[in-house]
Amino acid sequence: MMNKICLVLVLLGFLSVANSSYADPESDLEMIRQYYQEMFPDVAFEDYANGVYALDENAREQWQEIEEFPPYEIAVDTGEELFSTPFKDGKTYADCFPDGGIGIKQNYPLFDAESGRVITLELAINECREKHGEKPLKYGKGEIASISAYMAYTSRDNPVNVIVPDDPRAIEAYEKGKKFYYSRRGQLNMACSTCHIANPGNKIRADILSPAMGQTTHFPVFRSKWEEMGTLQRRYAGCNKQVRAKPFELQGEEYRNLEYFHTYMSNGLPANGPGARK
Amino acid sequence: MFYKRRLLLRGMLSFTTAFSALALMPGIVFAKWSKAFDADTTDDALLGMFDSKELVSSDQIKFKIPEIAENGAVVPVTVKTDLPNVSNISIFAEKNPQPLAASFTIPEGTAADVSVRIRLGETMNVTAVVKADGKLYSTQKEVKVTIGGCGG
Amino acid sequence: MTRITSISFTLIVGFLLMFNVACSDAEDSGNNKGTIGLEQLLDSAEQARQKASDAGFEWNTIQPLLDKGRETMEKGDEALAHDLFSEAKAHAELAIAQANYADKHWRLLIPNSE
Amino acid sequence: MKVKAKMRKDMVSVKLLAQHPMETGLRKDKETGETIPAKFIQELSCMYKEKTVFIANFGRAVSKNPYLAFSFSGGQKGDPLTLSWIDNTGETKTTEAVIK
Repeated sequence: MMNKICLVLVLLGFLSVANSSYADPESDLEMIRQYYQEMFPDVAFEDYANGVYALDENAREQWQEIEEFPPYEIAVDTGEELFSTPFKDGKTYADCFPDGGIGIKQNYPLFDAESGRVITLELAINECREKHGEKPLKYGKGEIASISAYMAYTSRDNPVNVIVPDDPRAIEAYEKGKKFYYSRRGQLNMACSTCHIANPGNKIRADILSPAMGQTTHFPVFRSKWEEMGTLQRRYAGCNKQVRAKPFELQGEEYRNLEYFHTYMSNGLPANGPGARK
Repeated sequence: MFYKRRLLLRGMLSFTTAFSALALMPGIVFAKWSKAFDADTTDDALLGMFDSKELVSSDQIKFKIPEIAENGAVVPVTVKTDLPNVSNISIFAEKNPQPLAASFTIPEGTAADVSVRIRLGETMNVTAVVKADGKLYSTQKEVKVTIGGCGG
Repeated sequence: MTRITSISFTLIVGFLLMFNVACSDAEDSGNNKGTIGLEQLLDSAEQARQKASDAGFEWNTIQPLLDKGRETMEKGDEALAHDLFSEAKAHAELAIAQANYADKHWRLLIPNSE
Repeated sequence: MKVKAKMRKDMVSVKLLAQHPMETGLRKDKETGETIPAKFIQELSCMYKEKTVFIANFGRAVSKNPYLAFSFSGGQKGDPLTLSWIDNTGETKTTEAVIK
């Protein structure tokens, strides 16, 4: 009974959204590709996977120097070791994922019809641990970033393939992430889109802004500023703080929905994580 | 100088962990090391390293360093030269608290072509010095270091 | 160029809003002096913060202002504590306004939306 | 140390990443306000068949987890290389790598 009421409410919510100029995910994708194509006619589609380096030649050269021996390689090694170390019950991460967890990063985040939630790779890693009697890892950096880095490394060059199924709950999650991306927040009254949709290629203080499309492909990243690895949601928290908004809990509903919408925008681009950033 | 160093190194290699004989070594290495690396001006660092600060500006040194550093904590540098008989390549960052950033000994048979990543505290001139045939050749570039705090 | 203008516009609007609230608060700051008034003010600032938080639009400036205000209050500087709580409340109210605006108009930021 | 040694024509190209904090001794701990003591690699060397083929001396300005690239002649595919560093506190690390 309760479930039915919930479903009706969700559907009503969905309908009201649909009434106010709702665009389905495929149309969003088409719009955003065309939008950037017009903004940067010289940038090839695949190059968006390189973030700001698709737009800034000077920075690109330095990044390529770093890529000669990227600092994330250490995390990939550590991640591989952690990934293949059995849990107390003898199982490993490979038992929790399709294809033994190899070459699957491009499908995350995914919508889980059973639980009705968006599942990010990091959430799946921790739920796997808990299923096999291990304590969850702290989100954002450290071991979880290393494991995620290794899994991303095995998925390189696979095209990002986030699916929003025809399920009102999935569409609602996508819409919530979209609303987050386009809502001004914090004392600086800036939305994610203020910088990364309206202003890529322009400078904010001394930094050139990256386009939204392609921002997620290379995560987790080794950021020189952090001097270590961090996950996409760690970066979300940093961005929120920079506009002086209170960040949300990592892997809470808000950031998972945001990651869902945000990553969907990069569909079709090559997954190229882990990455190195300034 | 080389001979002594090599002996030290060989001694070092026979131990894989840090104890006993190693405790004596840093002192010896350090004496030579500190004179140049602790100097707080480029001139003193040059004197400490080469016993000379006479530099000949050369266009035969290929010095690759960004004009604008993405992040001052990680600035990629490559120094390469076709000058003959190179024995040392050193990098001086003039406004760092200690200008000598790194010094590379190039034995015969090793290419005069090295890459490293260094820290620059602010916008400054960075000088690559090459010792070839006993003479010091140099080239200089300005690197702008900005404090963005946002990007990436 | 137009893109740069839009970013400056955002900032200017933000600052103007802040300025307005700061001004209007400065006017009534003289009326509510005294510990009872101060605690009421703290309560209302805390409630506003909670409301902004529930809406998902809390600023990270609010809690530090409240913390500093409490500290100041304990030290006995009620005038400064009053100003800090007022500031916190003003920030929280702006955050609530921001949340309400976003609920109604967030789609305006989508490219090609009219 | 993570080392990649490869034959490129007649030269052995060596690239490495050493895991080391490279503390300058100038930084303060954000929480305690105390100065973090200096800890940085002073010398990193590469030996091939009992011969030192490269020595790097570092100051405090070399980035955390130092990266180096250099190349030398006379190496053979399949041969081992020995790389070692020593830092200002006397700690050392030695890594063997095979030329590919």
